[in-house]
Amino acid sequence: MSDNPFPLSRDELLRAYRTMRTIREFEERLHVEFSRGDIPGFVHLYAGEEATATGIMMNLRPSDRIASTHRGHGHCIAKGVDVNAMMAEIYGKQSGACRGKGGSMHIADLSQGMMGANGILGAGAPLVCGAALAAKFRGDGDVAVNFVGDGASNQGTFLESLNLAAVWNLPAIFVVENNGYAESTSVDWAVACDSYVDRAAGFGMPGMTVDGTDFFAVYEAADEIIRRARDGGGPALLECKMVRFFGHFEGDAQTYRAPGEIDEIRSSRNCLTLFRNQVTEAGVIDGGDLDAIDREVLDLIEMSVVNAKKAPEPTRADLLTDVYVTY
Amino acid sequence: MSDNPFPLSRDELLRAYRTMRTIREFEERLHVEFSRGDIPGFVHLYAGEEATATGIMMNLRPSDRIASTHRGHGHCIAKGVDVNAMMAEIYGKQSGACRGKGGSMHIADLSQGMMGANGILGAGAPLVCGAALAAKFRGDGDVAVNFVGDGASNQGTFLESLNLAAVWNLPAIFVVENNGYAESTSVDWAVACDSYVDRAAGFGMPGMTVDGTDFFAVYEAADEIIRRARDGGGPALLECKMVRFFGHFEGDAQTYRAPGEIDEIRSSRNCLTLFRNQVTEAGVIDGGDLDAIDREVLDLIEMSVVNAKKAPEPTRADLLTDVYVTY
Amino acid sequence: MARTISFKAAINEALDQEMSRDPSVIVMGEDIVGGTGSPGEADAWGGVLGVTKGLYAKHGDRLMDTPLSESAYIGAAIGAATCGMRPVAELMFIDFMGVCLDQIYNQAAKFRYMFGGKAETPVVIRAMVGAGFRAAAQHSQMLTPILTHIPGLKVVCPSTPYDVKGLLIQSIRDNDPVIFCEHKNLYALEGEVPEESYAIPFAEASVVREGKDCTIVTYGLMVHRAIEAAGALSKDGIDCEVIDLRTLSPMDTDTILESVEATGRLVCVDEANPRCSIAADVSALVAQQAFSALKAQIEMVTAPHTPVPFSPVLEDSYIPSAQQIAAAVRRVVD
Amino acid sequence: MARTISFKAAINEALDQEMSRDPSVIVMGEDIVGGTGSPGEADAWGGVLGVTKGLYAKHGDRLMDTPLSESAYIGAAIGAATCGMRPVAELMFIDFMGVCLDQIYNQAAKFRYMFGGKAETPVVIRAMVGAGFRAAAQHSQMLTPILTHIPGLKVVCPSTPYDVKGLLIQSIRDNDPVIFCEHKNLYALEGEVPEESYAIPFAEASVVREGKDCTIVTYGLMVHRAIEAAGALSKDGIDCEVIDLRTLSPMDTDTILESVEATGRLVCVDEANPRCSIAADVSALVAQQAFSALKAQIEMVTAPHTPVPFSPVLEDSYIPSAQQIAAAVRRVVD
Ligand SMILES: Cc1ncc(C[n+]2csc(CCOP(=O)(O)OP(=O)(O)O)c2C)c(N)n1
Ligand SMILES: Cc1ncc(C[n+]2csc(CCOP(=O)(O)OP(=O)(O)O)c2C)c(N)n1
Ligand SMILES: [Mg+2]
Ligand SMILES: [Mg+2]
Repeated sequence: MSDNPFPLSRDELLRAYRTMRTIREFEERLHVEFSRGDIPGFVHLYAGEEATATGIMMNLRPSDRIASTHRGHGHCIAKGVDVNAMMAEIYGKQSGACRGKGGSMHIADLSQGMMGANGILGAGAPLVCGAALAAKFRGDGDVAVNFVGDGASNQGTFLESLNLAAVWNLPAIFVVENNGYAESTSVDWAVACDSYVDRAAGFGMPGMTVDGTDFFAVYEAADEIIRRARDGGGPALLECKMVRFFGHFEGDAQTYRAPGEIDEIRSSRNCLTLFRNQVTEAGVIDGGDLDAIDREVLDLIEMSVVNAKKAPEPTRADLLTDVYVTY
Repeated sequence: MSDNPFPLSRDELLRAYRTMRTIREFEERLHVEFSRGDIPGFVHLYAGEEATATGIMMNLRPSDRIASTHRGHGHCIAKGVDVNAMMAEIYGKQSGACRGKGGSMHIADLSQGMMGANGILGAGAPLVCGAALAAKFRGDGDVAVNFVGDGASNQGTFLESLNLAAVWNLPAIFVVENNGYAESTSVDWAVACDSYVDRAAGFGMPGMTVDGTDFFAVYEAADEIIRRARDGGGPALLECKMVRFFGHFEGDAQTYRAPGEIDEIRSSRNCLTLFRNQVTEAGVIDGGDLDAIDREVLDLIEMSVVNAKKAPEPTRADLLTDVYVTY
Repeated sequence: MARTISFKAAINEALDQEMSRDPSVIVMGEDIVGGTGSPGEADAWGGVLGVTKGLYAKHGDRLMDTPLSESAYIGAAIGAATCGMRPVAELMFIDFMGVCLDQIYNQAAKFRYMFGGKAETPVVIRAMVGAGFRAAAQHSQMLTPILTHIPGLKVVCPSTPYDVKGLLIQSIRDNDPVIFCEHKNLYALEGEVPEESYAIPFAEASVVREGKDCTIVTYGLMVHRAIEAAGALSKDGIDCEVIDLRTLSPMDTDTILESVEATGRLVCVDEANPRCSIAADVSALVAQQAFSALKAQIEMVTAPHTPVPFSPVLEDSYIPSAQQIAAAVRRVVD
Repeated sequence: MARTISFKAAINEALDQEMSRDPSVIVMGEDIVGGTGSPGEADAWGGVLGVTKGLYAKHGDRLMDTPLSESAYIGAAIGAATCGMRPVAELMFIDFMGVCLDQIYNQAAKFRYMFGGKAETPVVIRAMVGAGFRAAAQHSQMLTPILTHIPGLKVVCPSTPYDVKGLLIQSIRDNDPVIFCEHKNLYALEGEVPEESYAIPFAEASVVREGKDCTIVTYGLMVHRAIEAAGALSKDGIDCEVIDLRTLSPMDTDTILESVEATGRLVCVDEANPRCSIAADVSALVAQQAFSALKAQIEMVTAPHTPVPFSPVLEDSYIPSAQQIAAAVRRVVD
C-alpha cells in the first residue's frame, strides 16, 4: 500500500475508526432501544458528532482529564470507558459504570480520566480548571479538556472559567461542540458573537474553529493546542462545527428543523463516511478492514445490550450507600 | 466670556461640576467620620472616580434606570438621590433612603431610577437587562445602565448578561469602572483580555475605552452609545479607566499600592482639577463660580451629617416590617 | 363551567388567561417558545414538556426564549418586575437554581427589606420539582425547604389541576417574588378545572380528607400518597385527616394546629431530604405550639439523606410510599 | 503546650500546620494572599480580615489568589479534589454561595453517589457566616440550614478557638466535601489552644455546661449567648445543660437525645432564620425520638423571618439574645 500521508499510523487510524464506529453504533442502538421503551429517563445521543470526541481524545493519555456534558456517551467511549459498563449504567443496572445510580447523564470513570457527564450546563468548566491545576502542581504535563455545547457556552460558569484558566495559565482546553442547536434554539440566535475566536480573545486565549465532522481537522487542531498546553503555553478554545443526527433527546419531534435537514446532514456530513473515504482513497487502509471493524463493533454493542438487560438491578440497600466516604 | 466649545451649556457644566464636587465632598467627609468610628459597617468610597458617574448620568433622564455596585455613593448622587437621605442611611437612621435597613451597600431610590447599590459583584447586570427589557416593552426610548468594577467584570453573572443583552438587543449599557484594583488585586493580573473592547466583541457588542477621570471623554462616549441604545441600536460596553483615592474600604492599609502612588494620582489624576482647568481655560466659567459651588456643597454635606447624627434610630418594630408587601 | 383537564393544561390556561387579562405579564425561559432562530416551525416546543405550547401563537413576543443563562434571564425577570412588569420566568428544573440562586435570594427576596419597603418585585419563577422521572440526581430534587427558609420569598407547591390554576393566577397577581413549584409527575394528572379565571389565596391549606385519629401534613405529589395511605388505614378503622399545605411560605399554621388539637397525632410527609425539611419545620411548629394536645411522638416520612438515584428500582424506594406513610401513622396511633 | 490565641489565629495555625504536614493541601480564594499583580507588598492582605496573613511567606504558591469568579475557583477546588489534591477554598462570605451553589450542591455533594461510590472529593470551603458586623442583608446570613439540608455535604460551625483549630484540621483530612462556617464575630475571641496539631472528630457535640432542668441545643456564636443565659438562670435555681453541636452535618443526635431524656425539656437556639432551620431540625428530631421524655413544649429561639437589617439597633434585635433564650427556658420550666 502507498505510504501514509496522515499524522497517525495505520494502527492508530484503525483505532480512531473503531472508536467512531463504536460511538455511532452505541447511539443508533440506544435510539432503537429507547423507542422500545426499554431505557429509563433522558437520553441525549452523540451520533453525528463522533469525529470531534475521537479527534480530541486521540491526543490524550489516560491520565489526562476530561469533563463532559449531558451528551456524554461519545466522550466516554473515546476516553476509554468500558462500553459494557456504560450500557449497563444506561439501563440502571448494578453492573453499570456508576452501579446504576448515575444513568446516562452521569456516567463517569475517574480511572480513565473521565470526570463525568454532567446534567448541569457549563458545570464541567470549573472542574476542568481544577484538574488542570492539579496537573500543573504535579508538573507531569497532563492536560484537562472541557467539552461544552454551543448553548452552554452562554453559561456564566463556563465564561468565568475561561478567564480563570487564562489568569492561572492552566493546561486546560475548552472544546465548544457547536451542533447548531441548543434543544430547539438556534446557535445563530443565542450566541451573540460572530465567532468563538472572538469570544476566546475576550478572555485572552487563542481560539480556533474547525469542521468537527472532519476527524483530521479536529485531530490536528487539538494536537497543536494540547501540545502547547502540555508545554506550559496555557489554555485555548476550539470550536468544532458539527451536526446532531437525532433529536435533542430521544422523543424530540424536531419540528424546529428545516424539512429534509436530517436526511441532508446524514448523507452529506457523515463523519464516518468522510473518514472512510479519506483513508481508503489515500490507499492507507482498504474498505474491507473497516468493514471488519464494523462487524466487530456490531457484536460488541449487541453483547453490551444483552448483558445490560440480563444484569441484576441494584438492591434496596444500595439506596443508602455512597453518600459519604464513610457510608 | 468666549463662546462655549463644550457639548453642554454653561448651566449644565455648572451642574456637572456641582455633582462631582458633591460626590467628592460626601466621600471625603465619610472618610473622616468613619475614622472617628461614627459609621457602622463597610464603606467603599468613590472619591477619584466622580467624572465617570457624572459623565454617564448627565446623559440620563430620571426614568432611565441604573444598577450600581458596592461602591455606589457616586452613582446615587449623580442619579439624583437625595444627599440627606443617603447620609442618614449610611448612619443607619430611620430617615435614611432605605429607612436604615440597607446601609451604604444597599442605597436605592427607584423613584430616581436608582435600582440599588449591590453587595454582590456582578448582580446588577441581569437587573439592568430586565430594566432595559421593560423599557423596550414600553417603547419610550429609556435605557438602563449597569456599573461594574474591573474585578466584578470576571463574574459569570455579568458575562452571561452581556450575551443576553446582545441577543435580546436591549437598550442596556455596561460601564466597566476600571480603577486598577479589585480589593488588593491588580486588574492587569485578574482580567485576562488585553482590552475590554475585545471582551465586548466576544459578546457581539461594541466596546470603547476612555479616560474615566476626564468628564468630557466619558460624557461624549456615553452620549454616543446611549443615543444608539435609545434608537434601538442595542447594548454597548464602555470601559472607564479611573483611579481610587481611598482604600478598597475604609480601614484598608493599602500596602499593595506603590509607594507614593496615592499622592501621585491625587495630584495628577484629579478629575475635579482637570474639569476646572478645562472649563476655566476655555473661558466658559470662571473659577469664582466654581469656588462658590464648593462652598455650597461643603454646607450641604455638613448639614447632611448634622441631620443624620441627630436623626432618630429605627424602632424595634421596624425589624419586622417590609419583608413582604403585606407586612 | 368546569371540565376535566390535566395539571399541565391547567398551568397553560392560567398563563393564557393572565396574559390576556394583564398586558404587563410576560413569560420567559429556555425553549418556552422553542425554535427561535431555527429553520423549522416557530413555537416548536412550547417548553421542554410542552407546558407553554400554543401561547406564542396567541400572545406573540410577550413570550421570549432565552439563551442558556439562568442568572441573566431570571435576574432580568426580577429587574423587569421592579419596573412595572409581571414576568413569569421558567427555571426548567428547580435543580438549576444553583446557577442563579443569588438573583433569587439575595436580590428579589431582599429588595423590599433592604430598600426600606420602597420596592415591589412581582415576579414568578416556575420550576419543575420532584423525583420519579428517572432523571437522576441533578433533575429530580425538591429543594422546597431551601426556598422556604429564605425570608422574602413565597413558595407554592400545588397538588391538583384545580389548585395549580388558581395558585398560579394568584402567584402572578401577587406583588412579592413567588417560587412556583410544579411536580413533574403531576403534569399528566387529570381533574376538574373551571374554565373561568380564579385565584386561590396563599396560606390557606386545604383539608383534603377529614379524620379524627391522626393528622397527616404534606404537599405536592405526596398529598396523593397520603390519601392512598389514609384509604388503606380506614379499612382498619384508623381515621386520618390529610392536610395539603399548598403554599409552604407563607404557611397556614392555624389549620395545622387546629387539626392536631383535635387528633392529637401528627405525621409529616415530605418528598424532600430530611434535614431541615418542611416535615421538620411542621413537626417543630407543633411541638412548640400544640404540645399539650399531642398523644404520641411526631413521625416524619421523608426521602432519605441521599441524592436521587437513577435506577428505577432505587428511585422508587427513594420516594416516600403510601406504605411508609401508613406505617408511620400506625406507630403513632397504637 | 497550650497558650491563649484568637479564633482567627487558630484558623491560621490549622491551615499552616496542615500545609506543612501534607503537600496536597492548597489554599485559594479572593485576596487570601492579596496584592497579586499589584505594585506594592506581596501578601498584602492575607484575606479580607487577615485570616491567612503570613501563610504565603511560608508556603508560597500553594496559596493562590483568584479572580472574582466563585463558580470557577470553588469549582476548580472541587475538580482538583477529585484529582488527589486537598484544596481549601475560601468563599469570603457564605452569602456569596448564590453565585456558586451549583458547584457545591450538584457537583461536589453528589459526585460520590452519582458515580456509584467511585469518587472522593476532599475539599473544604471556608466561609464567614453570621450577623453583628453591620454588614447588612447580603453579608450577614447564616444559611447553615440550607447547606445542612444537602446530602453529601458536611457542615461545621465551631464556637471556640480550640474547636475551630481541631475541626478545621479534621475538615482538611476528611475525604468528603466540608462547608466550614466561621462566625465573623468570633474571630477576635481568645481561648486556650494547644500549639501541636490535633483533630476533633465530626458528629461529636460538646456539652459545654451540664445541667438537669433544661437542655439548650445550639452552635456557633449562639453557644456563648446560651451560656450567658444559663448563667443568669442558675441564679434563679434553673440548671441548664448547654450542647454545642459543633458539626451540623453529620449531627450528634445521641448527645441531644440523652440530654433531653435526662432533662425532659428542650430549647433550640439558632441564629439562622426560623423556617426549616437547625432549630426546627433538632426540635423535630426530639419530638420524634424522645417524645416520651418531654415534660413541656419544645421552644425555639431564632432570628426572625426577615433579612438582616443594617441599622445597629435593628441588627442587635435581630440576633437572638441571652434574654430571649432565658425567657424561652422559663417558658418550658414553669
Ligand atoms: C444550567 C442548566 N440549564 C438548562 C439545562 C437544560 N438543558 C439540558 S441540555 C440543554 C441544551 C444544551 O444545548 P447545547 O449546550 O448546545 O448542547 P447540545 O444539547 O446541543 O449538545 C438544556 C437547555 C441544564 N441541563 N442545565
Ligand atoms: C460575588 C461576590 N464576591 C466577592 C465579593 C467581595 N468583594 C466586594 S468588593 C470586591 C472587589 C471588587 O473589585 P472591583 O469590581 O474592581 O470594584 P472596586 O471595588 O474596585 O470598585 C470584592 C472581592 C462580593 N461582594 N460579591
Ligand atoms: Mg448544541
Ligand atoms: Mg476595581
